[in-house]
Amino acid sequence: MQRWQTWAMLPACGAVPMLLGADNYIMSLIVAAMVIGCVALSWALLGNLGGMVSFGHSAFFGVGAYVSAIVTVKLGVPVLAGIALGGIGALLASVVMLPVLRLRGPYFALAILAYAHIFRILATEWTSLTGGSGGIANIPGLPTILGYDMSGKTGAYLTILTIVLAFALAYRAIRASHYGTALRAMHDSEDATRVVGVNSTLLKGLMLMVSAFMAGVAGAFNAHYINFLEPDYAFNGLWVTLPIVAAIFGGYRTIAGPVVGALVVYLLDQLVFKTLIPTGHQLVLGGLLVAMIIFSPTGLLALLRRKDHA
Amino acid sequence: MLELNNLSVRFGGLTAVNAVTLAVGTHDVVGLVGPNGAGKTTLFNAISGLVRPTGGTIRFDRQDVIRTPIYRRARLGIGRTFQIPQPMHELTVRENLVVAQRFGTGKIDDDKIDEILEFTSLADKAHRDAATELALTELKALEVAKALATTPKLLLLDEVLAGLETSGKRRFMGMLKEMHERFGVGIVIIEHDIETINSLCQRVVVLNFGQLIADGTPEAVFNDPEVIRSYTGAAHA
Amino acid sequence: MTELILQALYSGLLQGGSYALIALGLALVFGTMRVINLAHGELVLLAAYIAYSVESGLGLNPAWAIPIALLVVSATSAGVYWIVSRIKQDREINSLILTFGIGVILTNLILLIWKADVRSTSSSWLQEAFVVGPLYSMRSELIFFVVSLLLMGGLWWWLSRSWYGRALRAVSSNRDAAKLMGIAPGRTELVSFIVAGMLAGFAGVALYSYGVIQPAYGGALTVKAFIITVLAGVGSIPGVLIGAVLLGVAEALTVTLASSALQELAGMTLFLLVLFVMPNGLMGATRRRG
Amino acid sequence: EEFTVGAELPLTGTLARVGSGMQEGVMVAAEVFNKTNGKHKIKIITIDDESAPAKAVAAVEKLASQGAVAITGGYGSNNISPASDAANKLGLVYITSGGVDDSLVNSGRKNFFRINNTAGYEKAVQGLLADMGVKSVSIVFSTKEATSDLANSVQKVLTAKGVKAVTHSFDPAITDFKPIINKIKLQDKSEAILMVGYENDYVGILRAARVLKPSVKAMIGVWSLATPKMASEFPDLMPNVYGTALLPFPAHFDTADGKAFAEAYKALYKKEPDYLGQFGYVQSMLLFEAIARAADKGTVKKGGVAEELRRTDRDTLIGRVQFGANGDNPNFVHRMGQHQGKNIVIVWPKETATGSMVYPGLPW
Amino acid sequence: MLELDQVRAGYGAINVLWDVSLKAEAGKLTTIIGPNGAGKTTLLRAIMGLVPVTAGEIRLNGERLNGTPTWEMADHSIAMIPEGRMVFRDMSVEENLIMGAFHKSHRQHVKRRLEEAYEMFPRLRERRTQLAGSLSGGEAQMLAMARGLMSDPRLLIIDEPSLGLAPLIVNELFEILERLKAGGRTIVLVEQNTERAVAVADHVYLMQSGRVALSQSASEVKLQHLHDLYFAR
Ligand SMILES: Nc1ncnc2c1ncn2[C@@H]1O[C@H](COP(=O)(O)OP(=O)(O)OP(=O)(O)O)[C@@H](O)[C@H]1O
Ligand SMILES: Nc1ncnc2c1ncn2[C@@H]1O[C@H](COP(=O)(O)OP(=O)(O)OP(=O)(O)O)[C@@H](O)[C@H]1O
Ligand SMILES: [Mg+2]
Ligand SMILES: [Mg+2]
Repeated sequence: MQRWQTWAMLPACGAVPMLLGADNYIMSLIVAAMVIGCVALSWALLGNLGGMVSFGHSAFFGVGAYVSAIVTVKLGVPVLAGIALGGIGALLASVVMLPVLRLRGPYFALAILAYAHIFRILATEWTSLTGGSGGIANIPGLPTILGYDMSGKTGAYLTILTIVLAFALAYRAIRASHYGTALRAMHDSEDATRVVGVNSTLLKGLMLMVSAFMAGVAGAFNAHYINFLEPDYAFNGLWVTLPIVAAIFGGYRTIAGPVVGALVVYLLDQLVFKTLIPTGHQLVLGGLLVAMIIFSPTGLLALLRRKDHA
Repeated sequence: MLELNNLSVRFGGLTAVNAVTLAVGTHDVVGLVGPNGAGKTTLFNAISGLVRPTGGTIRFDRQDVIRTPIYRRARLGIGRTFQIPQPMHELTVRENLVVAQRFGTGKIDDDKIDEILEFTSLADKAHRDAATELALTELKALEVAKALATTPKLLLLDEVLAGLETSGKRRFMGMLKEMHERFGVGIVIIEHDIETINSLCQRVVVLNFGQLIADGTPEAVFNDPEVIRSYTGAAHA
Repeated sequence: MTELILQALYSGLLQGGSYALIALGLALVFGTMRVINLAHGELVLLAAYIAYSVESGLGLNPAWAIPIALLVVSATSAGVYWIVSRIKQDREINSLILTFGIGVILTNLILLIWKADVRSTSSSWLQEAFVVGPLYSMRSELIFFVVSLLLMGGLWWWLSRSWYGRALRAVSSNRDAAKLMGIAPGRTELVSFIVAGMLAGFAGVALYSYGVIQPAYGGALTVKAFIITVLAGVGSIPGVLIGAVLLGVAEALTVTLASSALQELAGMTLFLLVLFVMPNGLMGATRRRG
Repeated sequence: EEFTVGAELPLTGTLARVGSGMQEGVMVAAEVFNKTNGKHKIKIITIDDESAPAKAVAAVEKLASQGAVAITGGYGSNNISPASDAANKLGLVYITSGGVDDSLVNSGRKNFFRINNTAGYEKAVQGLLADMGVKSVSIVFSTKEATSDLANSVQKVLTAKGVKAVTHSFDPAITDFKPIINKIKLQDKSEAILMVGYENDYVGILRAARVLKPSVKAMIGVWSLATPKMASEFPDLMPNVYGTALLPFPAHFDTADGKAFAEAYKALYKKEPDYLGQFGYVQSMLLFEAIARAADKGTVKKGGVAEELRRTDRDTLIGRVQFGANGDNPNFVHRMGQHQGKNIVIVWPKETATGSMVYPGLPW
Repeated sequence: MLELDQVRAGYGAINVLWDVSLKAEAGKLTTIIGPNGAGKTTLLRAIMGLVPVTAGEIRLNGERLNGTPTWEMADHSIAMIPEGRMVFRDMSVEENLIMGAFHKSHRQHVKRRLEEAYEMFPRLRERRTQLAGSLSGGEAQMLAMARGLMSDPRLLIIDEPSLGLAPLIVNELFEILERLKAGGRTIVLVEQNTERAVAVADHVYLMQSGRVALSQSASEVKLQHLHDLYFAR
C-alpha cells in the first residue's frame, strides 16, 4: 500500500461513525468485522513473521475473553484494564504452548488447535471460576471515557479501531526491523538462519506471544461488547476459521490485508449475499473465496494494486 | 582453537563419525578429505551443533560447547557452509548477508557487506531472490558469503569449490588465502579435488568410515598407501 | 471392572477403525500433495447423505449406496483437484482457504438438498447387536471395521508397492525429478484425489450406517481426520491405523475410568503428548540436517 | 393496520434444525392471525442468525431498522442472551421458547418473555419417575448449558427424594456411547436411564443401549424425542421410549386454536406439526395478540406490547400461559409421552394422559 | 540425433540462453563445457522441457521436441541425470532406483537393472533401505547417476556427474561413461572437469554467457586454448 493510501485511510476510518453511526445494524456489523479483523491480523503476524500457521487462535481469543470477564466481574477491575489483562492472560496461555514450537507446519497448526479444545473443556469443567457451560452473563460494557459513553456502537467502533491501529503499527515496526527479516528467513530455512547466529526458537516464541496477546485483546474486547460469554462461544472454531479466511482473502502477507479482508468478507456476506439468498448465502461466500484464490492468490490488496498499475 | 576429543556420531546402527580426535589452531588451514559417506559433513554438523554427538567432547576457544545451541556457537565464531546450499528463503542475496551479519556479530556494517559481495562475485546478483533465482555455483558462493558475514574465527567449508570452473576456483582460493592472512580465520575445508587441497592447505586429515586414518602434510598424507587405496586411487603431490 | 475395561478397549478399537476410515482420504492427499483438503469432512458427509437417500428413497440397504457414493464423491473430489490445481502460488497455504471455501459450499448444498434434520440408518439388520463373550458391538460397526482394515491394507499396498503409488510419492517428494522419470504429476495427483474421494465414499456410507449425521457435521469430521493424519506422520497408512486406534481406545478408557465429559480432553492431551515425544508423528521420518 | 414482527432464528449452523422448526410455527401463527383477526395484519421478516451470537445481535438490529415492533424467535441461550439485550436496548419486546437457561430471566431484562423453562421440564420428568416409582436413575447428559442445567436440577430433586441418581456428563462431540452405557449396566445398575441431550445424542445412546441391553426398565429423554418423526425414522430404537411431548400422535386438537393451528400447518408445510412448531406458534400468537391489543390502545410504540404481554393469561397449546415480572411463564409444565407402536401416547400428567404407560418397557 | 536450433530460454524475466545451436550425433558423446553461470544446466533443462523454450527449435531425429512435456521424454528413450539434489528425499535408495525404470517398457527389467546399478556403485547397495534424503552428498550423486541408467536410455543427458565424488569414484565414473559410449549410446555431458570430459568426448562445445562460443571435434581441442577462452570472459 502506498503511503498516501495509508494516510487517506485515517479520515476514512473517522468518517465511518459520522456517516453510519445512526444505523445500529451497520455499525454492529462493522464492529464484528473489526473484531475478526483484529484476530486475522494477529494470525497473519504469526504466519508472516513466525512462519507458523495456527488453527487454534480461538484459544487465545477465548482465554483473553475469559480472563477479562472474570477479573472485571469477580474482582471489579476496570474494563480497560481488564481488556489489557485479557491480552496478558492469552500471552501467558501461549507460554504454556511454547513446547509446540518444536513442531512444524501442520503439526504446529493442529497442536495449537488441541490447546484450544483443552481450554474449552477447562472452561466448561472449571465451574467455580468460569460458571461452566452456563457461562458468564452481564459482563460490564465499555466505560465512559472523557465524558463519552463508549458502550454504544460508535464507542465500540472507536475502541476496536484504536486497538487494531495500534496492533498494525506494532506489527509494522517488528516487520521492518532486522528481526522481521530474520523471521521471514526462518520459515523454510531454519538451520540456515541458526548457523548464522539467529536464535530462532526465541524469536518464534516471542512472535507467538505477541500474536496471542493481540488475539486475547480482541477476545476481551468482544466479551465486553457482547456482554456474555460461554465456552462454546468463546472457544468457537469460527474465531479461527473466519480470521484465516479474512487474512488470506485480503492478503496475509500485507498488514492492511487481514483487516480489509475481514471487513469485505463480512460485510459482503451479511449485507449483500444474505439479502440475495437469506439462508444459503454462505454458498456465495464459499464461491467468492474459491474465485479469489484462483484469480488473485496473493489477496485482495494485491489485486487492487495490480489494477492500480494497469 | 577447536579441539575434538573422541567425538562420535551414530545414526541408528551406522557410526558416521567414530571417535575422532582433532585439534585445529587459529592459523590453520586444514583439508578434510575422505571417500563419499566417510562422515565429513557429519563431523561439520556436530561441530556447528546440527547433530548431537553420541560421545566425546567439542571445545572451542577452550570452552566446552557440546551443549551450546547452534546460534550461540555461530556467535562464538564457528561459521559454516552447507554442502547442499541452504540459502535463507524469501530473502534477497543481500538480505541474507544482512541477517548473517546482524545476528552473527550484533552490528551492521554496509561497507563490509559490499566488500563480501564483491569478494564472492555476487555483487550484480545482490537483489535476486536467493532461494529461487541462483545457479548452483552462485548458491555456493552465497554460502561462503553468509559465513563470512558472521565474522567467524573458524570457517567450516563443505565442498564450496566443487563445480567451480578452474578460473573461478583460483579466484576463490586466492580469496580464502587472503582472508586467512588478513583476518586470521582458521579454516577447515572439505574438498575432493586434490590439487585444490594441495595448494591451499598445510595440513590434511583423512576420514574413512568415520575414522581418522591420516593427519599430516599433504605430501605425506597423499602418499600414504592406506589413503591411496581407500580414496585417491593414485599418488598425488 | 475387567469386563468394563475389555468392552472399553473393544469399543475404542472399533471407534478407531471408524476414525481411520474417515482419515484415510485426507491422509492420502496430504501425504502425496501436502494439501490439506478441508472439504474432506464434507465429502464424507456427502456420501453419508447419498446413503440416506438410497435407504429412505429407494428403500434399499445403505450398502447399495456404495457404488453411487463412490461415483459421486470421487467425481466431486476430482472437481476439488481441478480447482486446487489451478492455484498458481503458495499452494500449501492457499489450498487451505480454497478447500475451506469448497467445504462451505458443500455444507450449504447439503443443507439445501437434505435439510437440517439429523439422519441415520433405520435398518434393523445393521443395528443388531453382535456379541462375542463379554464384548458387544453393533453389526455395522464390525462390518465396517473389517472393511476399513481391508481398505487400509489395500491402500498401503497400493502406495508402497504399486507403480502408481510410488509415482505419487515421487511427485510429492520432488516434482521436477518425477517428471524426468516419466511421471505426469497432474495425472497422478488427480488419481490421488479420486482415490481419496472413493475412500471418503466408503467412510460416509459407514458413518451413516452406525453414526448420526447432520449438515453442519463436516467440519468436525475434517478436524478429527486431520488430527489422526498428523498423529500418524505424513502419509503413513499404518500410522493412520495406529493413531486412530490409540485415539479411540484412549477416549473409551477415559469414559470408563474417569468421565465422559473429559473424553475430548483425553484425546487432545494424548495428541499433544505423542507430538512432543515424536515431533513427526508416530510413523514420521526425521530429516537429515546440514 | 399492518405490523412488522421480526423473527431472529438460526436457519443455518449447528442449530439449523430446531431453528427451522420454530420458524414454521412462527409462520403458521402469522397465517392464522391474519386470517382470524380482521383488524390488524402481521408481516414476518425472518433473519438467519447463523447460530452465532454476534449475528443474532446484528439480526435484531437489522429487524429494528426494518421497522419490526417486536422480536419472536431465538434459539440457544448463548444467542438469546445478547440478542434479547440488543432488543432491550432498542425498546423491543423479545419473546422466545428457545432457551431454558434461568439466567435469561434473572438478569433484569425488561422486555423479555419466555413461555417455557427448565422447571417445567424438570417437573414433568420427575412426575413421570415418581409415577413409575423408580428407586435409582442414571442421568446421561450433554455438557451444553441447557442440558447440564436440567440434568443437575433433576438430580438434586431426586436425591432429595431419596432416589439414587448417578450422572454421566458427556462432551457434545462424543459419538460412541457404549462405554457410558456399559458403566450404567455394570456399575450403576439403575432402574431407568434419563437422557438429556439432542436428537443425535438420543440415537447414539439408544443404539448403544440396544446393543448392550442394560437391565433398566425405562429409557426416558426430554425434548425432540417423543416425536412422530423419530418414530418413523428410527422404528427400532423408539418403542416404549419416553420423552417430553405436547401432544399425542396422531394428534387430535380439541380447541379451536389447536384446530386452526393444525390446519394451517398442514396446508403450509404438508406434514404433521411437531413440538417446535407448536412452541413457535404459541409464543408468536401471544405476541401478535398483544400487539393487536396495544394497537387498539395506540401504545405499540410506547411500550404497550410488553405491557399487554404481561397481562396475558390464556390457555394455549402448551397449557395456561402467564408471565411473571421477570418474563417467565410460571405455569409451564411439560407433558411426558411414550412411543407406543407408531403412536405417541401422553402418559403424564394423569389429567391430560391419553393412555397408560407401558412400564417396564424398552425398545428391545 | 539431437539438434538445437537458435534456442532461447530462461527463467521468466531472466533470459539465459541466447540463440543456442548445437548438435549431438547418434552414438557419440558430446560435451558442453563453460564457465559457471554460462547456462549449461539451463540448456539441459530446456531440452528436457523443464525450462520453457521461448524461441527456436529442438529436434530429435528431425522431429520437433520442444513443447513435449517432460514426462513424455521417456517415450523417446531420453533420460536426464540431474545434479544430486534432485533425488526423491522421502523414498529409500532402492525405491529411487526403481523410479528410474518407471516407464512401462522398463518395468519388467527392474530386477536385473537394480543388480547392475549396485554392481556399479556398491556403496548404494549398502545404503539400500536408507532414505535418500539422508545420504551424503556424494552418495546422492551416485544415486542420481544410477537412477538415470535404470531406463537404459538411448539419449543420455548428464549434468556434472563428478560433482562431489571422491577421486576414486570419479575414475570409475569416467570408465562407466566410456562403457556407455561403447555400448552405442548418445550422450550429452556437461562437466567442469574439462580435461577428462574432453578426453572421453567426440565433440566439444564451449558455452559462454548463454551463447555457444566454440564448437570443435574433441580431437582438435587444445586444452590450453580452451582455458584461454575461459579467461577471455
Ligand atoms: N540422518 C542420517 N541417517 C542415517 N544415515 C545418515 C544420516 N546422515 C548421514 N548418514 C550417513 O552417514 C554417512 C556419512 O555421511 P556424511 O554426509 O558425513 O558423508 P561425507 O563424508 O560428507 O560424504 P560426501 O563426501 O559424499 O559428502 C553416510 O553414509 C550417510 O549415508
Ligand atoms: N531459477 C533461476 N531463476 C533465475 N535465474 C537463474 C535460475 N537458475 C539459474 N539462473 C541464472 O541462469 C544463469 C545460468 O545458470 P545455469 O545454472 O544454467 O549455469 P551453468 O552453466 O549450469 O553454471 P554452473 O557451472 O554453475 O552449473 C545464471 O546466471 C543464473 O544466475
Ligand atoms: Mg559431505
Ligand atoms: Mg550447472
